[in-house]
Amino acid sequence: MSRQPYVRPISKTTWYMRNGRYKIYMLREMTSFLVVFYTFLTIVALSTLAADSPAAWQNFISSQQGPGMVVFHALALLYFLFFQTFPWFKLAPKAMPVQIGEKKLPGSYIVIGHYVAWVFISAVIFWLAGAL
Amino acid sequence: MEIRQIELEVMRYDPEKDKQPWFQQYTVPCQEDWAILDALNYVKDNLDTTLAYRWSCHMMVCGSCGMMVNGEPSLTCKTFVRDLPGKVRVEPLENFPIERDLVVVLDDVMQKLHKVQPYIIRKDDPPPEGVEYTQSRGALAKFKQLTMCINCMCCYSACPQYGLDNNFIGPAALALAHRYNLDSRDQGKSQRLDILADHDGVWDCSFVGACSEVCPKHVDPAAAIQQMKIDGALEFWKQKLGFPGGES
Amino acid sequence: MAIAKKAVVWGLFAGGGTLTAFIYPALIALFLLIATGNVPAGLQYEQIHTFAASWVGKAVLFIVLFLSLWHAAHRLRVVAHDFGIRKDKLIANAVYLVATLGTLMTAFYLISIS
Amino acid sequence: MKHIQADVVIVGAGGAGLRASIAIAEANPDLEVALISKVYPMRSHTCAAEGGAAGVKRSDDSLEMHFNDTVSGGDWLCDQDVVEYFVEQAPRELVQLEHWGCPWSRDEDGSVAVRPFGGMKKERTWYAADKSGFHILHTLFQTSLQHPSIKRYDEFFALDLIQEDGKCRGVVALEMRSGRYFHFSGKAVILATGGAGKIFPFTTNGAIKTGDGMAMAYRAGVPLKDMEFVQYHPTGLPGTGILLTEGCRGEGGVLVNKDGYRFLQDYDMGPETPLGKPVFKSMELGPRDRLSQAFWHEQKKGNTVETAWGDCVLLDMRHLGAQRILERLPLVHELAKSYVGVDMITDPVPVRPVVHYMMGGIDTNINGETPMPGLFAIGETACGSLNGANRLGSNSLTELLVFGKRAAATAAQYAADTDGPANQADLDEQAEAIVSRIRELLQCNGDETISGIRREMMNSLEEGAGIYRDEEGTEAACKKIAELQVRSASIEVNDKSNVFNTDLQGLLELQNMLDVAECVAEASNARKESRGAHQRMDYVERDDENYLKHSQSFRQPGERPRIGWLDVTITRSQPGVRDYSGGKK
Ligand SMILES: Cc1cc2nc3c(=O)[nH]c(=O)nc-3n(C[C@H](O)[C@H](O)[C@H](O)COP(=O)(O)OP(=O)(O)OC[C@H]3O[C@@H](n4cnc5c(N)ncnc54)[C@H](O)[C@@H]3O)c2cc1C
Ligand code: SF4
Ligand code: F3S
Ligand code: FES
Repeated sequence: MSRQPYVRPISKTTWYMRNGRYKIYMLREMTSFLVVFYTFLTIVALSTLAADSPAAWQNFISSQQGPGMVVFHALALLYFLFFQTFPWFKLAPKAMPVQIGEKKLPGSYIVIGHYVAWVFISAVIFWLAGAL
Repeated sequence: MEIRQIELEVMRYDPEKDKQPWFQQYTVPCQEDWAILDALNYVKDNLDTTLAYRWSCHMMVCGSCGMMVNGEPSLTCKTFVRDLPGKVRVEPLENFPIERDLVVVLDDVMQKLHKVQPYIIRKDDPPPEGVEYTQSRGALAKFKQLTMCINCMCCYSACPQYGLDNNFIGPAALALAHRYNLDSRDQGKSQRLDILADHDGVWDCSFVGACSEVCPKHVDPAAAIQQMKIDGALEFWKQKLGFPGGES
Repeated sequence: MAIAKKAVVWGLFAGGGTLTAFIYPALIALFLLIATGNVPAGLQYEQIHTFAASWVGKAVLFIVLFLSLWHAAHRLRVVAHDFGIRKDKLIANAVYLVATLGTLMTAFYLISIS
Repeated sequence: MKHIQADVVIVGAGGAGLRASIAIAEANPDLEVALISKVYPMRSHTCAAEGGAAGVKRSDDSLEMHFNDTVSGGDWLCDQDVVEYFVEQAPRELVQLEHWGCPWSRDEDGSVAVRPFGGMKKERTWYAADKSGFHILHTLFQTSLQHPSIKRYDEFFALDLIQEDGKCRGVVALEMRSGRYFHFSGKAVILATGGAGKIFPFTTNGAIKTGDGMAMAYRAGVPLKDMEFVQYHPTGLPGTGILLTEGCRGEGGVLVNKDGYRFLQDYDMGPETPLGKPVFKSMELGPRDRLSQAFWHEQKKGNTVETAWGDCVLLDMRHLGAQRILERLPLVHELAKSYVGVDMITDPVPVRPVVHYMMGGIDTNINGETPMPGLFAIGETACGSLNGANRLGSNSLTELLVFGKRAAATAAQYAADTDGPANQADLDEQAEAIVSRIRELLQCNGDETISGIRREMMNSLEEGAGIYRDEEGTEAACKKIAELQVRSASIEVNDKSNVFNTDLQGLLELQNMLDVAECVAEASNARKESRGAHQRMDYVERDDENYLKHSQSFRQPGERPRIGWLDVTITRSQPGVRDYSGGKK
């Protein structure tokens, strides 16, 4: 047989280094670590409430303070915004396009809608938390 | 017309001679309005008749001239010399086995196009011969963009999930399936979803989105796949809860 | 053939993703506030306890935490795959187990708050 | 050599080949169809068709009018029984495509929309924006996938026909990826290999349109009919030859010369029509032959615009507005922008006539039968005499469907009624001989090159058999092609590989093109009149007395072809005057 198709090797572990598009994708996917972290952090906070102990809550709050934590949370916030929240909004119109009559609603409208809702929801959360 | 010298670096592979691919350099005097395909044709006609590549229409519609141009899956008849640096690297589409030079093996994707049942499936009888379906412009607009796919397979070349695991049905074939799912004349959606939302179907897409970014026809397969995931999830519950597998 | 069970976890992933995108920036920002020492009034023990003890509060907290867990679990499974770890069954079992545990803990603590 | 047995072998998987294969599979799923194509089906050049497909649709239109437009458009060289059948079947076939999912553009009320086209008295061109052929091809391809009796052989290059006692028995093909030869035995063979525009230097046709089927039939002794009729499309992009569909003019685009003057009114197509309000069968909606000829005269008068790619006139669409252009003509908008850097919303686009379509082809009758039993031909490669001396835009796509289906039915019947070959060994021997011929080609050496001979062939045809012709020119072209035939024997194939040898393919295609070019030149030489797309400066009038006849080119190995003549079938329309003044005269 004269044919001998050549299969270019592809690294199963480092393929995403090949271009910027893939790297950004990997950074996006790794926001899941942050989600795990903050979810369990919140669950720990809940456990102190469940224990019905103001002291435990206070301990928890104190344990979260300090310059190290400030830097960590600040970076986490930026990372999360740029690699989870904003991309998610950007991609939303793809998953759920809206068509009115013959015309597709421009994706940008849906994206803007998401930002508006996000600002609103965040405001409600801050208000509930008494930070506003 | 202005002539610009381009260093063309072309991947070569002759299975009867080469153990693995290598690069050959050609210096091509390009006219300013040339596409990369014109440069390749220049090589073929004037410098090296042994270079193998596919092309036909030279008007972005037959889908045969997809190649990697400077690392990006591109239609070479739509990629212009004027937009590129003086050194251009042309390789066969990634994620496919190389048959010869710039020609890749497409058997796998051809089978996938077949597998997704890309034709009108009816439960009811169609209108009688000579009588057309009515389809509102809005109904047409729903799937119109998805009919634009020229099967150039650039998207498969860009999709890492397909590269990592060829079992994944992949962007163009899934987009094609969605095109029929959305067609008001079709009634095969739930039947198709049984295939598309099974293993190796839509779930293997992790929404990298590269497929849509490289698509020369703005088909947006990434969007189609996400929509099908929603359809698949709804259909799953519909079947679990025993609703008749009707059309939505 | 039939639709794979992945349809279920994907649904949770998508729901959770939307939720985290909207809510987690605010959540992280609150932790940031706490870290700087400016604990807002709503996060004093009394207030937060009242909130978590109410049915609305319980429901909100449960949905947020539950979906976020499953969102992250599914994504971690993909991340593992993308890093070349090809024991999908094992990974899936592990991440979903953790998500289940987290869900149970959340439920248990919420129920205990009164 | 690998041997494949099928009931019907179809060579070519463009619109015509696919339609035929589906027709057979639907009518009789037990018949094995081998569908051979040198490219994947969806790469076939049907995909390039932009404008649309003609079929009577509106109540103010009639079969009679479609018939008359076609016959007068063809300058009375159409076989009228063929036209009658065609106009009657056209609407049914277009609706059939609709049932298969073709995304035709729609009217407000949800019915399929139609647009005006050149040479047509009413709106009757069904379209899918400006990608009609593309959508037709993909619809057919996708629909064909549900028929297991259609076995595809993609990227197989058909070489030559096999025959026994004057009956066609199969075809030999080369599998491009492996270099293996395949002997396809079939009781019936249908050629659907498309046109041959690539024999000219400047064409809308894709790289694959090299007239392979015509050459195969010609070599097997089947005559090629009406080869002198080559259609120029008036609006090709300079440089690449990319087509700007007639739909541009159908929507209201106008042609102007360097002074901004709508020159068509000077060539019997006036009076000038209001801007943006095209009038059927006049000015820009005149037929292609007339428009292309008008360009030639303007060029001679020095009224054309000079561009980097040569002389052009301008296609002005600005008055249509951005919305209409982007909705109805998105592809041509993109093409003009990409390839000549002009945005037609804000600027007129330079255009010039470009070789577009072969009216001529393998001699067939209304059933798609060639004079050789067992051999059928459909689509652009065939000449069933629907198009006469000039094809009307948008009749060709419909022709693929109507006659693809009809020929399929005839071929299937023929296959069912025919026994296997009497002497298989003899057929195998023929197949071996074909393969040896190719193997020898690979051994050739000499200093001619494929691209060199090709260029000479193209230029000699352009000069001798272009828009306007005369004795001197056609004679010169005939001699030149004959010379090139000889010289092509000393082309060396540098590529010796078995795998995807496009060098060898290029040579085979060149040989086929030379055969076709030979017929074009000889038939142009022989027809001493002017009719439709064939315009002789030395015989400027139509001559119904002597030339209301189809030409037939018969191959004579080693000699120039013999030209024969065949009567035109006339049923109800006697030759008359072609009037393109919109009824104003
Ligand atoms: C740019 C353009 C625009 C057009 N627009 C219109 C329009 O608006 N309306 C209209 O009615 N008509 C239009 N036409 C004309 C029409 O599109 C063609 O005549 C028609 O598509 C031809 O179809 P076909 O099936 O005969 O051939 P094709 O579609 O060309 O297919 C030929 C097939 O034969 C195969 N083949 C060829 N040689 C070999 C071989 N040696 N071995 C194996 N297989 C082989 C090829 O692989 C291919 O599958 C247009 C043409 C062009 C070029
Ligand atoms: S979806 Fe786009 S990139 Fe993929 S095959 Fe179709 S046209 Fe090409
Ligand atoms: S790149 Fe691949 S992973 Fe999905 S979004 Fe596109 S198919
Ligand atoms: S050559 Fe047809 S798409 Fe490029």
